Amino acid sequence: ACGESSTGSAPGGTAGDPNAKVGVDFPRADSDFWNSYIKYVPQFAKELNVNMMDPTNSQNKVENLVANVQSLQGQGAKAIVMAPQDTGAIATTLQRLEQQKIPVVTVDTRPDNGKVYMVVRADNKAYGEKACKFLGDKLGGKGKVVEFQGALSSVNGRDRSEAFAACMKQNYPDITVFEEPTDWEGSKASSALQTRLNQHPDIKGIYMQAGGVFLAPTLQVLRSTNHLLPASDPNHIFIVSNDGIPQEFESIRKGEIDATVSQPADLYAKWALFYAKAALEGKTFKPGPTDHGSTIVEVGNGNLEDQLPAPLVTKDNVDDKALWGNQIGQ
Amino acid sequence: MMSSVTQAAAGDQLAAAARNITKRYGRTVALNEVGIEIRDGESHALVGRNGAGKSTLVSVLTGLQAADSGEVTFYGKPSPALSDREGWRRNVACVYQRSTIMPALSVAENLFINRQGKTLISWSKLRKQSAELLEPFGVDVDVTKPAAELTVEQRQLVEIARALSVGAKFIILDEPTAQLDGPAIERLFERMRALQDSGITFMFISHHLEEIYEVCQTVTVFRDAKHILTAPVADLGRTELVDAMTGEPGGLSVPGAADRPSIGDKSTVALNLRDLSGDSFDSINIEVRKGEVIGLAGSASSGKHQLAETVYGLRKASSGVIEVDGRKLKPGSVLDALKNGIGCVPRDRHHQGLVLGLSIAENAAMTVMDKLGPAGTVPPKQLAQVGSKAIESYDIVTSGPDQPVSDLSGGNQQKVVMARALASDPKVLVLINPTAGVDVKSKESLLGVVDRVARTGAAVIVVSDEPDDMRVCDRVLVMFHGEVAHEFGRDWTEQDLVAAIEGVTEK
Amino acid sequence: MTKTASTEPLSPQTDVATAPASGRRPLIRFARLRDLALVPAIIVLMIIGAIISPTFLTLGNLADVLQQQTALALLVLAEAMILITGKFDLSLESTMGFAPVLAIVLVVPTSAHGLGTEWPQWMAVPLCLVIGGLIGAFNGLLILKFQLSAFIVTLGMLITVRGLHIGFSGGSSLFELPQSFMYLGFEKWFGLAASVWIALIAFVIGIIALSYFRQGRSLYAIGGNVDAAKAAGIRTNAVTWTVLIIGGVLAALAGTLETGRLGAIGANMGEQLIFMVFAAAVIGGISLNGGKGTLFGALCGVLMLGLIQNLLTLMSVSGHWFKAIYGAIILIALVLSRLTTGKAQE
Amino acid sequence: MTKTASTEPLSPQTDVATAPASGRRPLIRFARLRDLALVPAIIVLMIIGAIISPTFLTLGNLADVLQQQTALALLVLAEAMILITGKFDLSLESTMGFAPVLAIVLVVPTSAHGLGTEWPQWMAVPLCLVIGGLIGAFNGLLILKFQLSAFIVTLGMLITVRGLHIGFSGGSSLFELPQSFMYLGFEKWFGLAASVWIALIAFVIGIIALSYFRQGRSLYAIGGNVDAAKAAGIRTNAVTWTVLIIGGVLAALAGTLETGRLGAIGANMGEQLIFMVFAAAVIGGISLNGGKGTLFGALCGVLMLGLIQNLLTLMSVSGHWFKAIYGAIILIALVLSRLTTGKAQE
Ligand SMILES: Nc1ncnc2c1ncn2[C@@H]1O[C@H](COP(=O)(O)OP(=O)(O)OP(=O)(O)O)[C@@H](O)[C@H]1O
Ligand SMILES: Nc1ncnc2c1ncn2[C@@H]1O[C@H](COP(=O)(O)OP(=O)(O)OP(=O)(O)O)[C@@H](O)[C@H]1O
Ligand SMILES: O[C@H]1[C@H](O)[C@H](O)OC[C@H]1O
Ligand SMILES: [Mg+2]
Ligand SMILES: [Mg+2]
Repeated sequence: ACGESSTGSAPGGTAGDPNAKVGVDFPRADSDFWNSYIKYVPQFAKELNVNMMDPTNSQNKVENLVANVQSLQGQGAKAIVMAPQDTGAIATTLQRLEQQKIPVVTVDTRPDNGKVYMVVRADNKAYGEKACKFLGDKLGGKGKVVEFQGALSSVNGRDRSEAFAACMKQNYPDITVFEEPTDWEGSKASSALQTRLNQHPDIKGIYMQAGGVFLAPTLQVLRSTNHLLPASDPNHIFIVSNDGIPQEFESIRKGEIDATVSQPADLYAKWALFYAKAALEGKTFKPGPTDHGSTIVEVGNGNLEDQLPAPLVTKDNVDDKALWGNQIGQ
Repeated sequence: MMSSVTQAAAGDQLAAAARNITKRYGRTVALNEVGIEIRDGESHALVGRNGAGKSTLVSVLTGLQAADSGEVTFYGKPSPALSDREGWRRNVACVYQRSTIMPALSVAENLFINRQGKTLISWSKLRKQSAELLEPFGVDVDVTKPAAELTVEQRQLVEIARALSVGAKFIILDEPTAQLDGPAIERLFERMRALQDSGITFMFISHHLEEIYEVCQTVTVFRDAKHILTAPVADLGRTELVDAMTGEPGGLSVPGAADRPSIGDKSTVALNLRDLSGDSFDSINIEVRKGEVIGLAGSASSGKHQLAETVYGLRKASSGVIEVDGRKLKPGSVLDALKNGIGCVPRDRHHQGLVLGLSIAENAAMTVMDKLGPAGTVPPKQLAQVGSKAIESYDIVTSGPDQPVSDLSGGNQQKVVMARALASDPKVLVLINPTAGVDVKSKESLLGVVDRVARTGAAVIVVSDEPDDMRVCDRVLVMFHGEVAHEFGRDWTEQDLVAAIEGVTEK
Repeated sequence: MTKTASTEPLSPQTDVATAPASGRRPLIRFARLRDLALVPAIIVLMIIGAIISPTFLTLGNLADVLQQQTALALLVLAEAMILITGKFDLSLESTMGFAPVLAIVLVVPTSAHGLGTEWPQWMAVPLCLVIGGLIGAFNGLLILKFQLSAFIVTLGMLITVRGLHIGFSGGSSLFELPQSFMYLGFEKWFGLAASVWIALIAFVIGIIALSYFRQGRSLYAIGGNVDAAKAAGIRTNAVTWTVLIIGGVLAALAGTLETGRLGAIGANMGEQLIFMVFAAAVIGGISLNGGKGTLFGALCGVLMLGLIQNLLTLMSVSGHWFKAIYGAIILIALVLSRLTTGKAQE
Repeated sequence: MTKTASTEPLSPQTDVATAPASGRRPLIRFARLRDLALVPAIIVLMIIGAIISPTFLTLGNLADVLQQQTALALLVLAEAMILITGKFDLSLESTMGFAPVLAIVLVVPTSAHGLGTEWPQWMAVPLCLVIGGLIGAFNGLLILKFQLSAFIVTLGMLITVRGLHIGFSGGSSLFELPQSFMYLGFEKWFGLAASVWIALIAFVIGIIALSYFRQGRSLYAIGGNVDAAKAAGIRTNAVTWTVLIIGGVLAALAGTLETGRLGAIGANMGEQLIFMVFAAAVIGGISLNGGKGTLFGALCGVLMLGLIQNLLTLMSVSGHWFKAIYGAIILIALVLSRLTTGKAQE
């Protein structure tokens, strides 16, 4: 990969054993997005020749993640791939892993504190901005928009919410945004939307921060209140989603929603394993564009983040075969 | 208000006094300006009909409830603040009418609750002391067992032993004997007398008036929440006492079996127990004819309760047959027993007798819910009728059929249990301690009910420790160690009975 | 939980205890005073709502509140009956998610996450209800036959059944559902969501059964004192088992309605809902000790929670403080209803 | 006046013949039979673990299991005491998260999410414990003075306190923590995590207090029959209140240790833990009805859950079926312990 420097000082004491064991922890088993990731990981492990141990699953709980990492380590893992959903409470674990010279790659989220070898992520602030710009343009800078916020206890939910709010404030001050707290729960989003449509029948846009949980409930409310109108209709509600699962693409094709951000489940899996192996080989990286269309940026603490491309998908590019949502399950 | 008799001679100290006490529960006035003065060193009886307010006075005297007005003093000093539980406990110990046993805790710990030790508890010492404490009462149990495993009687004795051992100089016993058999009562009285000799003062509540004459010097009568009189026991005849309690002249007449025509062999057998064996009884053969009342007597360990409970299906027989009108009952099925016309007053009203949170009507109708309306409905009117009828027939003191049973006084609760047993017009009635805690007048009416149903042809088994309850019986069977050891006709004497119960007579 | 000495305000009768009263009050009531405890709190909420937002008192908004609460309402109905019988069921929330999932994977083709059985699509709803009933029956088996604690059995089942949900669905949301399965949760009858009618009917049946039928009354007896109920000839185990099974069926029905409302079954459908179920039931006057409370009271509890949620949404309370305010309002409502009825809670 | 009746109960050395059952039992019994119920299940788990994975029985692994369970253990200790007293506390899990957060924002600079008070850093730990105690005291106020149901009060507090946590932390994790605050959860003493020692000491103190001290024994009396306890001279409200406060302090302590272990406070620290707390306590023989169970039993419950979790991780059970298997094992363990002790559960 580009941005890679010559094989230099190894981050771990294990340099030179690219076949050492790599431990992988999955964050949860109850989300469409993560299910895709879970499917991709073993696939790319084989492709990239990574000696992956049996993966563990922390069921959305940082306590489990900590325990799982301890046990992976106990069983001989020399590099770890994880996706902490709680980005603070992993600090001590990272510190310990660093002391023991075990490189860590985090996926989807970046730790608030502690040293990791590489963060494989996409720019979640950019998600919020893209959604904001899309809606702002479609609405011509005015109107009312409902936003289903992810859990504010997750860095992703916060990044998306803050970026969306900042962008709206700066670029479209005439757009009113209703921020609905949902804790990533579809049923809360459904109730909030119903209430809001009653209060403001002239809602013009919706931003859902995770299509995996909000897509169906949103469509169902719109269907029952006769708001599911073609884009040509003056009362059409513009919807931009996030995640890029196949169902969202389906809805874009049908004209039910207008756009989504494809968060690359496939690339998350691929590059996470790639970097884990690179770490074992003792490679190091530095900021700058990569050979796979992404950029490595320095995100503080001396940590590097490979920000993978997360394209906005609209009717125009929804059939692009390169999108993971068009490959999975086919 | 206080009758002049209690104006104790000057210098005689009062161990405890309550003056002008009023206590309401909602609109029910449980105590209406009553007073009581208990002289140091005496045993003072408090009597009155069910619901007269005796237990309410007890809870005021022990600081469990504040009176709405009035004052309580101990040895001339005002009572401690309500929150100062220690202070109350130093002044007065009590056996409450409602059990204060903690079933999950060991017998030993129940005896020493909240005084297990000042610092580190020594359980072995406690065990030893517990065993000593129970010894005079003849309770032979492993004190490390949870109290839940005790019989009702043993639990009562544990409560008594505890109250007597706390070290207070004033002790209240609220119906301590209601669940005890003869010898146990005798042992209790021995202890009381010994303690009284050493300067302990007692307030004693009982519906067994003869007990009052046996252990008390002074008696106070309450009626309808009011103080009626206080007098030396020696000055008050039994009839006068009953008149004071009931408020109407005319003594008591507990119905005797002799008033009924005798049951010959001509009457058909209603209940037939053949070779019945089960928990604590063996090869029992009993026939009860229609219209016949059978008494089952025996000590606590005789197996009489277990036998009665087996008949009603509360327990399963290990072998043998129970037949009602020639039909064999399904073993261990209450439902089948009920269907075949058996009604029952279970032994412990709080355990199997009542659902305390439900109304009188609902409790009384519980066995006949299927008969109130069509298609399993329970029309409120019919339900209310069952309740009202129970209140009338058994003279229940209450504000109405929809009052929760938990608000009734102990004796009145017992009447509800009786009503429940009889609601289904049973052909066979099994009564276990039916008059426990019931006042003399009500006892008369309850036994009157027994007499009445017998006359209408029902067969009745009465299991009881009270000789009074045996008077309605045509035959009394005495059980000893699980077998019928003795049988009396209507002509038994109390002495014969006691001797048989204790197993000292020849068969 | 508390075993406080009750200080029940007594009869409307004269002031002397010895006057036995004839039943002037109705014997069985939909609701006792304590079950109406919430009415003042609900009225206060209504007034505040009307002041804060003109939308609040519109028919449309209230109809929505009702629809949003149907799943919760059905679970509360189930839980209330189970609690009255003196038992517990924590697994209802998992049943609500799993019963639809299993029913669906049995009927849809493998391409849509099906198991390959592809049973006829019309079977989806009945299957779902049966699965719910079976889960209830299994709980009953462990509780009644093995005499395990209901709390802990259903806690184990809460985890296990949610696990089966994730296992069978592969953790993903099920989107491709038979139309028949969506019907009840989506359709409107007479201008009101069908699901609201269904929940209403279920409550009416429940209230009538628990007020006017022997079997229904027996729940109170069993919950109040199971030994006394047994001694009165009530088949306590059979009744309790039936209640647990009905509970499972109602949870499955709630799952069906919720699926129709949300348009898909997420892997965490129903998650954490059990807390709200208990909140509604207990706020509504159902005792955790069994034998006490009415279904009408429980329904009031559901409505109150729904109104609070709706109000906070209309007020656009900030996401960061939403939970704190929500919890605080619940506590205030509790204190309010405690002070208006003057009755200690259990 | 003869003065025979002394407060001291009968002297221990009279000669009376029948002193039944004194010497028949083993001398030291921290736990009764039903509390040992889990020991067979734990042994079975150990054997299976040893067979399945060579790592399992290593000291390192077992030490890790212990450390991972410390927060749960302290919450279970708190909940067990509260349950024995006949009360309930659902809010412990929120307290565990919020007490550290509030303590921290009071001491750190605004740049690190602080409130601007910037109190001295050494105060963080004591402050945290005090906050925990205050939450417990507030629960006690509502439960004892307002006579609200403990279940519903603490359910309201569960939501409110979690809401305050999110509100004060702005939803983000706090990671710039004073070193003093991390010490206890991070350090090792004699080769074992300090937190393990602390939890162990807390349990030993609890076990001794509840076995050998009058005040401790009074928890059982209150939980068994509060009226009878009152009658026996126990200041039931004072004791209950104390227990609730201690519960809050223990939850805050758990939060401190967990913060040190994890290196930061996530916005959902402790979330959903309360289910596991109840599971451990009830599996360990604590009755939800109060008055029953021992702390030793509860500790066994904690260990069992920890071992199951560890075992499943070592077995690399697939994520999708993890929960189902976990739940099933809990149910099996329950049935097992039910069959080995032959005692019905409550
Ligand atoms: N907690 C309560 N709530 C409402 N009413 C009560 C309560 N306790 C007692 N009462 C009423 O107060 C009156 C007096 O009851 P109390 O228990 O003092 O009677 P008692 O003389 O002890 O009767 P018994 O001989 O049957 O024990 C009764 O009418 C009873 O119904
Ligand atoms: N009678 C009892 N009631 C309740 N708990 C008991 C009883 N006897 C023992 N225990 C329990 O058993 C444990 C220890 O009891 P044990 O008899 O071994 O005490 P001990 O320390 O040996 O006493 P001692 O100092 O008198 O020898 C305690 O935890 C206590 O809870
Ligand atoms: O972190 C989030 C993830 O990126 C996706 O959007 O689903 C919800 C969350 O898990
Ligand atoms: Mg009384
Ligand atoms: Mg010893």
